[in-house]
Amino acid sequence: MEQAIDIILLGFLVVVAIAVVKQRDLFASVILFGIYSLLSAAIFVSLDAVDVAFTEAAVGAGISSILILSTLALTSRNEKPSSHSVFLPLMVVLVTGATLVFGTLDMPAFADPEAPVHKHVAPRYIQDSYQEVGMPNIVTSVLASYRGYDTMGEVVVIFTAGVAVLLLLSSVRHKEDELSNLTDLKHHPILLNVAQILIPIILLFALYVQFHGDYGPGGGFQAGVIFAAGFILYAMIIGIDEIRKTFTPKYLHWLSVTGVVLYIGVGIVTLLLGGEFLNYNVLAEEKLTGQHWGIFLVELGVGITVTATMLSLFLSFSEVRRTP
Amino acid sequence: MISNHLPVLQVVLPLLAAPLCVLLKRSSLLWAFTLLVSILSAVIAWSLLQQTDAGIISYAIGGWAAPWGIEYRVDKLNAYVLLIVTGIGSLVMLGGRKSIEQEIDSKNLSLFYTAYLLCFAGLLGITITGDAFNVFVFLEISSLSSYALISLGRDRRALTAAYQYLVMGTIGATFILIGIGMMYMITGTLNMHDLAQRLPEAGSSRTMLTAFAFMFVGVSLKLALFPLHLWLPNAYAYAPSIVSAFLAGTATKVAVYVLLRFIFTIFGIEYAFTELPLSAILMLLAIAAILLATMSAIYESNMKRLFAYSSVAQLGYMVLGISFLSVTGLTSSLLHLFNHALMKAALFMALACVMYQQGGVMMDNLKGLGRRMPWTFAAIVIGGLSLVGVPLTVGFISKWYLLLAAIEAGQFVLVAVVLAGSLLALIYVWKLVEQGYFHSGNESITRQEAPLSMLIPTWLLVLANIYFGIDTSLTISVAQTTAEQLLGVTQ
Amino acid sequence: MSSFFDLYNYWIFIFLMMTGFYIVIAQGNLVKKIIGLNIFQTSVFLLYISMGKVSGGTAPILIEADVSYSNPLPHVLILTAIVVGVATTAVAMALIVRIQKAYGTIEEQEIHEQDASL
Amino acid sequence: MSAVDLMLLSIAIPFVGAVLILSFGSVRIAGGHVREWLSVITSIALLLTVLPLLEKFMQGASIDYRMVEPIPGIWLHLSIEPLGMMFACIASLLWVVNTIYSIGYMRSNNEKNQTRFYVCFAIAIGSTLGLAFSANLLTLFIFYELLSISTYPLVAHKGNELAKKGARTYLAILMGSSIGFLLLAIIWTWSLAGTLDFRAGGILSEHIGEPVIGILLFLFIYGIGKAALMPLHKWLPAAMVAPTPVSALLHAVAVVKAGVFTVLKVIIYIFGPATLADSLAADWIMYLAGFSIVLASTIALFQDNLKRRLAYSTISQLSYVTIAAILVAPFSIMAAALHIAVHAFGKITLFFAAGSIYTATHKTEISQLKGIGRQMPWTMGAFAIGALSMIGIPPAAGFLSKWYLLMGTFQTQEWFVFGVIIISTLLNAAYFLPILYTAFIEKADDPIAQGTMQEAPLPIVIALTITAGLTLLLFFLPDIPLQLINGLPGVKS
Repeated sequence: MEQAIDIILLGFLVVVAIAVVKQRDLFASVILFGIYSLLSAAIFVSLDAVDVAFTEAAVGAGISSILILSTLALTSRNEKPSSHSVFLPLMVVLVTGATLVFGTLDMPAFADPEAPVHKHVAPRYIQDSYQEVGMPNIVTSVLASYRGYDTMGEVVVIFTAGVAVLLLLSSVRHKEDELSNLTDLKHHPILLNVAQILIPIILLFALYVQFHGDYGPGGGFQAGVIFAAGFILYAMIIGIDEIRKTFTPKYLHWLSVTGVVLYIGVGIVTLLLGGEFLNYNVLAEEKLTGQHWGIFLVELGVGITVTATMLSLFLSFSEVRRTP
Repeated sequence: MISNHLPVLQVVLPLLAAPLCVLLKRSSLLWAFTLLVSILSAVIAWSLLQQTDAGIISYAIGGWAAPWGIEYRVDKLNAYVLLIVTGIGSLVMLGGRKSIEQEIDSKNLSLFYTAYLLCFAGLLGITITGDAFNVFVFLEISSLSSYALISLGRDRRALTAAYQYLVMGTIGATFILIGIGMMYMITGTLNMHDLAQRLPEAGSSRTMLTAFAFMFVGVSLKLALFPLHLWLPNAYAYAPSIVSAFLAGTATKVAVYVLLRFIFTIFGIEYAFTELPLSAILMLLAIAAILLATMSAIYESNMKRLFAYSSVAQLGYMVLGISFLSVTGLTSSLLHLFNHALMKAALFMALACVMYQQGGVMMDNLKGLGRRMPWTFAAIVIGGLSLVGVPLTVGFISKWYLLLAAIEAGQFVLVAVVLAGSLLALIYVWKLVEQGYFHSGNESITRQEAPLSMLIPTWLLVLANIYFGIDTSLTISVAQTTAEQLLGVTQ
Repeated sequence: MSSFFDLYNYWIFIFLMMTGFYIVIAQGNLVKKIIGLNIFQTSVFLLYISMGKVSGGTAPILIEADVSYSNPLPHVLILTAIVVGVATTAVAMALIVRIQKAYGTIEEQEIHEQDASL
Repeated sequence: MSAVDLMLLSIAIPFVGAVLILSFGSVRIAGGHVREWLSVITSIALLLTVLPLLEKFMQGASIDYRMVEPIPGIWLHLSIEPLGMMFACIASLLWVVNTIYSIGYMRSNNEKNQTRFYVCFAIAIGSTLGLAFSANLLTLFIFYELLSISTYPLVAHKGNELAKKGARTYLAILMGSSIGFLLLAIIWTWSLAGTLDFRAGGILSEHIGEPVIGILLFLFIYGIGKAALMPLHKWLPAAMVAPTPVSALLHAVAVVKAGVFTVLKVIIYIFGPATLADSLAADWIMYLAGFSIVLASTIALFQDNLKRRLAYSTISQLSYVTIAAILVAPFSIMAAALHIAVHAFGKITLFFAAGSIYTATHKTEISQLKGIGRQMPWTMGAFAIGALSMIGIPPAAGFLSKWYLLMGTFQTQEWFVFGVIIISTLLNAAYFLPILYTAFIEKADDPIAQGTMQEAPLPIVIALTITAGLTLLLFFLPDIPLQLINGLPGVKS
């Protein structure tokens, strides 16, 4: 049964991917990509990667699609037929693909529990993380503690993207006073009502995801994306002006800086307390309490930066002048 | 106490400084702050290099021992690269203020410095880490910030250059990701040191070969190894002057470092050179890079593009040195890593001066420049001579070792290629000299030298080009011991 | 050598990766390229996650019962990679918007023509 | 002051002079520009440093100084041996004369960029001194390249298309050969011998066998493009676009002398006479040099442009040095060393005369020179002495080196070389004597100019008189150079 679902999902993926190649309407391509992302998320679930599925759904199908759609709104919707020669790309792709297939031939069988990946490094996470970190969700333990430094890097990546987009779009943005006349969807009663009910729930859920990541799937990143999604929904349906007034660019910027600084700051504090960078054990008398605090704080940092940056990205794109 | 934490501070310092830039608005403060951070980083790098005399430094981030946690692992090789990146970064920043104020919108200044520091920290992070996946993360930090930095160039082609770089760079990063995944699949670990021990145990397999291939192509894209260099000329040409200077001096050097690390440390010489014909592949690519890129440089009329093509060729020299698989060859590559950083930083800084005064860096802007901006133009000439490999410059030392390696290997075709490359370089350097000094009808030109704040750092770099061409005790000893370490030759 | 049924998962992912890769290098629309890049990356993520799967395993969230868990490490890596992906997409989109403003088009070929005609 | 200090000082003086000229050169003072005074002072200071140095050296002082070690095992290392001492004396002596001449020439011809001219000139002299005192190949190579680079702006001086083109050829051949061949030969030598020091008896003898000897020898001989062995001679005629003082610098004071000096050093101290004595490759070089001598002389015969004829004469004279060196007999090495000095004095006189004619009458072609001997007796008198020296007729110094060379051919029984010398002497006579005939015997086309004295400015006349005098003096008093040359390894056997 499980395998059948898998095969169906994979089949869909293949169909969608080919459709994207063929599709000339960019809007359709984006939607197809959203579908591709959602299907992937489903496969992630079937592969036991619930956190990843969660993130992929929120990011791939959510934020990425919104960003691309915002861009399409500012550029053009249709792709022009390309007069590129197909031969060279095709050869490159075939060679690359063939190399990869060649590489798989010696790979351990799919889901083989004896594969090397399951025999080294990972067993310790599974067996000892509860004693060492004190979190039921091993992914959170690894993400925020064992490999907490990668996650710090990840927050910085998001921050970097925020900075990059602000830098890029600053010259083409509306002035403050020109912004009020942007359209919104306030006049669709159904949308409006649904949104009014949904948005508080979304925000509440985001809070839950933020603070429940220790026990179940989720964490700062997913929560941040959901938070941002809630506000973006509000902006699109009820009114972008209020969002803009609440979250001024400066404020958002400060928020995303705060998140990054919070994360790195935790590391600095651990340094000052005599531990290694991001060694949460030294944050409290009890090691596990220290881990708990450390993870709580860094996840908060992640959540703040992600929320602020995502919102800032959306607002930046929405404020681009339409006339060239 | 602080000396124990230097490895992590090396990266965290600029990383923390980056968002803090937002607090500052005044241009002078931003500049001073960034400069301070760069210099402190250089001090850290220098003391790390000293510490490596006592052996490899390992720092377990989060207190988790490798391979479960992420390890920072500093040996001579990466301490040396860290020093290059921070040293060049400091000097470029020292002279950068005016150029940045002129070329970057004043309202974007805080963000510009933020992005610059992020890029700086990203490059340091790639270099210092002992964890394969951590390389990917910091690679992306440096890449994303450099896309943004490049796009800030005044010419609209800066945008397309940044986009092209983004696409190529992301493909490269994804290839690296695939490679890391496959290595992980074979061994179950991400720690480089651990990988180095477990990969040979796993025995060579098709998966390993594929992992190698993808890592190699991915890194080569970042390295702009011929023929994957197409993004580089435009990216360097249209970026703001200071960004070009910084990236030309550092980014590709870090990529070469990653290549060395993964060939020599992770996969090991045995695998890469005995079981795979890597030597031959590297040689061929290097030859093509040296000859073809130099030819492109000769026909280029935009100075920044010219020197960007020359960078592609110079990377060829470094790769050629690696391909000999000898202490001398590797020494030459490592020397050139340092020396080329000095040359290109000096040249691009000088071009920043030209840009500042002339508003362009086309051949036409050089007419009579020897009179108009004598100091700047002299810097360009000395930098150019260093590229050619004239004695008393760093370029000569690199070339000496590279030729020695080729002669020792009995590869006289490669000797010819290296020499031909130098002679071709002489042609494009001479084009500049003629334009600057011997352009007729330049008698009426008035002097318009660049401000001292830019000239002094440029000349510091130029003098470094000469100093390290004469007193090589630091560079050669580090390069040689590192080469011996990488090759497992102990003396 | 493993048999077909052990590996078909990987092969499908490889096909998907290559589809995305093909879009990036063969198609001329700047937005379309980024969509391709996203498909490419998402498929790589699938490959990664699939190697962490343990048959009969369950999501790596500790429960009392004695069960086997899938490998959490690839999940962590891919969480990071997804974030990197969206960050790249955001920067790419901002670049595209700027290119549209500067050139009036987002077709690679038309941009090249404009640059060449200078 | 110790001998080492004098040596360092002698290299430093021209460079310091260059910096001073660059800084203050454009300032005008009474009687001209500061750069002229500075040049004269610097050149005299140099001569006054080199002469005591020569004295100390003749007294047997060992003069050796290591600076830094840019490549582990290879120092930037200076030390003085007889050949270098002789070369330094020639260069510093002629620089003084050439400076006086330059002032006259550059002023009269209203040349532009004079500050750059004097700066580059000083740097070129400094490089020459450094080259002369180099104790190993790397040090020599550095100064060799510095000399190429610093003379480039002199050749391109006029800045017009023709000058740029000539200078491009100049640089392309000199740097092309030095980077392409010489550097390779040096690195190869290093990898074979583990040292680059100039040592009596050579450093390669124990390390190489026949095919490598040949390849290395070719790389060296053709790597030293400044020695202008055909077919790498094109840069000399190309460089004729330069002002005459520069031609004098190239042909007499520094550049070509540096070339043949390096050839000699390589043969004596790197290969060692013993290694080359029975090498087949050495024979080949000998034939090529002989060919070069005859061919260049033949080409000179057909040049109407005076400076071009002189240029081809230089090419052929340089190959005298090469051919003498490659014979590696005691007398021939003496001849090679002595010819460096002899040719320097003779050729500088000839160029000074050519420049003098140009300055006074703006004539450049031999066919325009009818009757000029009466118009410019000093100039043409000096020219005659120079020409006699080139042909090898006493009492000009050229006779001496030719004599020793012939002795060398007897010693080695190389009748080919003997023949070459005889033919070339005839050719030399054939292309120099007609000039004298045209100048002194034929009547000028323009009767008004006939009989009126119209000499060049005084500094020019003084300069060429001095060099002509030196050419004669050297014939009568060859003691100092001969004493130095006798100190060379391989001469006193």
